Amino acid sequence: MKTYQISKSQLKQLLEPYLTAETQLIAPSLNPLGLISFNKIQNINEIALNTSIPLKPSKSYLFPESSSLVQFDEKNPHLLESDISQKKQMLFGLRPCDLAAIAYMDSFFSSNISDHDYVQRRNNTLILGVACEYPSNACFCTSMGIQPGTSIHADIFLVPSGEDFLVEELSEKGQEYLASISKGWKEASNETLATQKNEITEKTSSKLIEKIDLSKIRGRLSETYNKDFWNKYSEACIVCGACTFDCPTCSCFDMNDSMISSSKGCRYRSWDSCSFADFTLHASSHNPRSSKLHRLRQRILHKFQYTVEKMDQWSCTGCGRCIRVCPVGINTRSILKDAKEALGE
Amino acid sequence: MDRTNTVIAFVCQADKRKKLISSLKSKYPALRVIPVICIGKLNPVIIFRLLMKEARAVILVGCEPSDCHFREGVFFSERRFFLAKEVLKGFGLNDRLLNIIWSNPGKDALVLKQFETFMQYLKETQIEKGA
Amino acid sequence: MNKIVNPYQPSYAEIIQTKQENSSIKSFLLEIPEGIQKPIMPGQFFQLSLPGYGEAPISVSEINDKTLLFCIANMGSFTNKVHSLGVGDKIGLRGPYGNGFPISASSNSNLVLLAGGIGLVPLRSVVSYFFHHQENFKNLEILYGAKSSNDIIYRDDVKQWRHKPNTIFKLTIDKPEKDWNGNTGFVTQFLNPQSSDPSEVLFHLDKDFSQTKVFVVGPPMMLNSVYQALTNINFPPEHVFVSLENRMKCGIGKCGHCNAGSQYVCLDGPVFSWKTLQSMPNEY
Amino acid sequence: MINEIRDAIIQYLKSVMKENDVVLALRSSSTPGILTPCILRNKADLDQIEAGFFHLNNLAVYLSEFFQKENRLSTLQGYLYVLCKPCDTKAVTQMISDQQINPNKLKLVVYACEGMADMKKVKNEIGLDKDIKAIDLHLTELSLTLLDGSPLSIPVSKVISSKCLECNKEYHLTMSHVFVGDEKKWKSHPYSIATAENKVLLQDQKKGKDLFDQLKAELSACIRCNACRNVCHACFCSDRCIFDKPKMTVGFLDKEISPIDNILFHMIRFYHVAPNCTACGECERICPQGIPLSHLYEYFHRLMQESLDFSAGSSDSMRQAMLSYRLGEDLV
Repeated sequence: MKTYQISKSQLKQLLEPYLTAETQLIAPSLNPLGLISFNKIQNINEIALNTSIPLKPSKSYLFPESSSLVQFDEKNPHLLESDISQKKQMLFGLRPCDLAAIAYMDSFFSSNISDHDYVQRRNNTLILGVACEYPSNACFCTSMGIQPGTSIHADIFLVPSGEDFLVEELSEKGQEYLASISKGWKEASNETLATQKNEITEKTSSKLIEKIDLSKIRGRLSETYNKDFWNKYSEACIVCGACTFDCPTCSCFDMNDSMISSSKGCRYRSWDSCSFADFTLHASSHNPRSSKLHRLRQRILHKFQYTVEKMDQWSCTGCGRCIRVCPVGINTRSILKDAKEALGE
Repeated sequence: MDRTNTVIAFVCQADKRKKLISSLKSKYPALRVIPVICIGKLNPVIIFRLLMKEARAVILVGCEPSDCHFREGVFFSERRFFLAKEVLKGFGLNDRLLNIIWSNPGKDALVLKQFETFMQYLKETQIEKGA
Repeated sequence: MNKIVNPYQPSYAEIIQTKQENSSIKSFLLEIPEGIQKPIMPGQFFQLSLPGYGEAPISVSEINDKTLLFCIANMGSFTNKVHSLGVGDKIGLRGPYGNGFPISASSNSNLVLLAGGIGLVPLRSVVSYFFHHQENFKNLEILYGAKSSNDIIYRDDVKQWRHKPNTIFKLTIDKPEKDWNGNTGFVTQFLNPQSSDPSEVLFHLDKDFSQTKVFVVGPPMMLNSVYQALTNINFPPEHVFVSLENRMKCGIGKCGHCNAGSQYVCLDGPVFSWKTLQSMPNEY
Repeated sequence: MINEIRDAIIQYLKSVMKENDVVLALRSSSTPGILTPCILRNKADLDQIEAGFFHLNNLAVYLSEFFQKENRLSTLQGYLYVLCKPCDTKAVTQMISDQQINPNKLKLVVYACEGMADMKKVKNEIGLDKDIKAIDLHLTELSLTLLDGSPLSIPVSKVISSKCLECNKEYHLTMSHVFVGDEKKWKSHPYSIATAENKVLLQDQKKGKDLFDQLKAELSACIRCNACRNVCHACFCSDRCIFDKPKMTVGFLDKEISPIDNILFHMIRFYHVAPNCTACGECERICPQGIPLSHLYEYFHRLMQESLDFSAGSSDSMRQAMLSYRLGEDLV
């Protein structure tokens, strides 16, 4: 796989093919409410790369807040926009934590019975990652075994070096795309790429507030099920869905019908959260996770224990969004440290 | 039912008002008449949903506050509909699209006139509710 | 690019016959539409749906090669609408989902079915499978506990079950009623060997527990008392199988509602051995 | 860092706390600039209490957990002490008149508050590419250390919450409470730079279609995470809320997350809370999408005062805006 060195102005060539009418370019930019978020880009200089990762992940472009799954009376599509966006899209500016999150979502949605809505959107998407130089105080990607300077989960990975970018091809899709637009680009050696990556990883990791060694408690968190450190957090929790909706690996959804008339409408899915009260409510009104403590513990154990048991990988990439978004300051890192302490590590 | 100019009228049961308002159905095909025991029973949340989705305008025809068969209920609903109209105004919607017509047994003619002027108003103003 | 199959798209099945089982449960015989993956095993479930009313996971009560029997309790807006349907109407159907009862693993052993109220609905598929494949099994024991006498379902089937060879059928209702001379109390009363009538004792058939499989379906309180009763006679937990009733939406292990511990009840269940249940957190 | 007001609060609580009393207060969380509500049951933990400039939360929303649903009697044997900023007391008073809690087992610990931080302003001051490692208050300066270790200090006046700039340094409580700190000195210099009456709201600047378009654009960012509903003391139909569809056979609102349904969600929510909203600003502070909900609650708060002369949280009399009427009002 080749590596190129391009200047800032050549970046335009890399992104322009996705600025046409039938395609869309999604990248971090300042939105009208004053927050950095993943938005549809009209022209290149809106892109804001030198900030910490947007609070809301790019998840909504692969797994939208609401999308219709089944049309009733296909002749006329329902008010939701076309259910599977046939639009080719490019997700640009994703950091290694988001890339790892997308890799997890890919394997989750295509395992066992594959989910057509996600898989088709994902097949239409080209993913360009960027090395992370601006962590937030909530980031803990290094504790989850992710290096901020490098990633293998993108189609193309950019590593900033001074004013230029080192462009690394990672997948066939990326190679194909670069072959078509990389006329006259300078090539770069793998050594410069590797050293630049390590330098960024060093610099960014030193900025992180802490690194927690989770290797000893991997797969053992279910032993903390009845420990009492959970109360300290669940008494403050207001069971809103902010932490799960802003989490790039949270994939739970609800399914309902929305009709225009008795025969026309659609069955759509929309984001749901395990911290909502009615998430596990049985028809007999028995609720196995009725208390706040149950639900907070489920969110943490699902990411750090149950997916380790099932898919032998964490489903948390340490992006820190659940910490930044929590209205009452519940910090996932301090929960993990308390769990370590409770397990005597 | 064409969603863009349906008008839904909630009519209170008293004094054969349902027959009075349904007589207008021939003149206004997009009118839907729904009888309710008392318009005080109506939860404005239904009105919000109708105005945002299924209907262009909602008309409530009920007893005048001092003359309500349930004596006190309509005083509370008067405040509730006031707040409902203010919520529409606060969100930038045209609060005249929620029209409340107070009627009592003697005023059938006046009720019909008010109804006609409202339907006329609807015809003139094109749909700018932004929905 | 190959067209990826939409796993949520239901196919539509026509209702051939309906029957009101009791005040809240009505059974529907549906014609199996093509494209439904076969074989369908007892204990599996389908997501039944109606446009505008959503979906509900319903276990199969009887599996024939052309038709399926579903018994639906009137619990919410969807089931309410289904109860108003008649012969000739269509219901959305997608599935079969779930692993079903371990039929192949229980060949030539006794089957003991413990049904609590509506729990008899999924277990009925095992009963009908047993009668069609009698040679694969030893004996069948159906222990059915209903809330009250007018809650009893499958009244005419029950009459036949009593007279079938190597089959024992026991019925009990929770509280004694006026003209009821049958058993009263919970279904676990049949599980302790010192029960009043030794000839009726469950395991006189075969003291060797390894030749016996117990299938349990019922409300959470019943499950706890069944576990208690089976531990008293130290019945091996790996031979006890429970079908769970978690909230489900997608049925294919994606939406997360049925998640208990690392298991997705719709994908890895709904039937779990009591052994795996003991290792799962008590969140089902 | 010395924080006299916090030490005075801890000292007071240590002197009055008895055997099975409970204290609802705040303690530091590992996230810089935000505190975590905590329920302390023994004296030893009282030292963890934090208060002052970073007391952003309005603890009134946690009170209903301590009172039984059927008869609103306290579930505790001892007293419940609640740490309140003076503006939080309006929320507690309103919950009493909403009959969510009853005051006999409740004691409010109100303190001389010099304003609270607005973390969005702090974030804008330090820039989007940096972040806070540690933050502390030195009299009138916020001293921060950033992630790369460099120090920064920002004057408090630049990052104080706009709500505090309208604070007339008053509170009225009939229930049992204590004021920690010098009340006279605290009341002597109210901020009240922009008084509430002459405040210009969005609804004054824009009307009709362009007001609707702006609100529609803002609310289309909403992801319906229910944080604004769960943090609101006035939103108390906790387990039978209209938005939790299973409880209602006919959902008024689909769970579809689209611009129209988001507007409908917020319309229904503000219609319900308008009579008892005390404009505490919690919903805007915690919105993960940064939606300026003050555009809505300020309008309804002023509307209640001007049209129905009812100001939420001002008195715990049982008079409710929507449950009382005056003859001949002909509002509609």
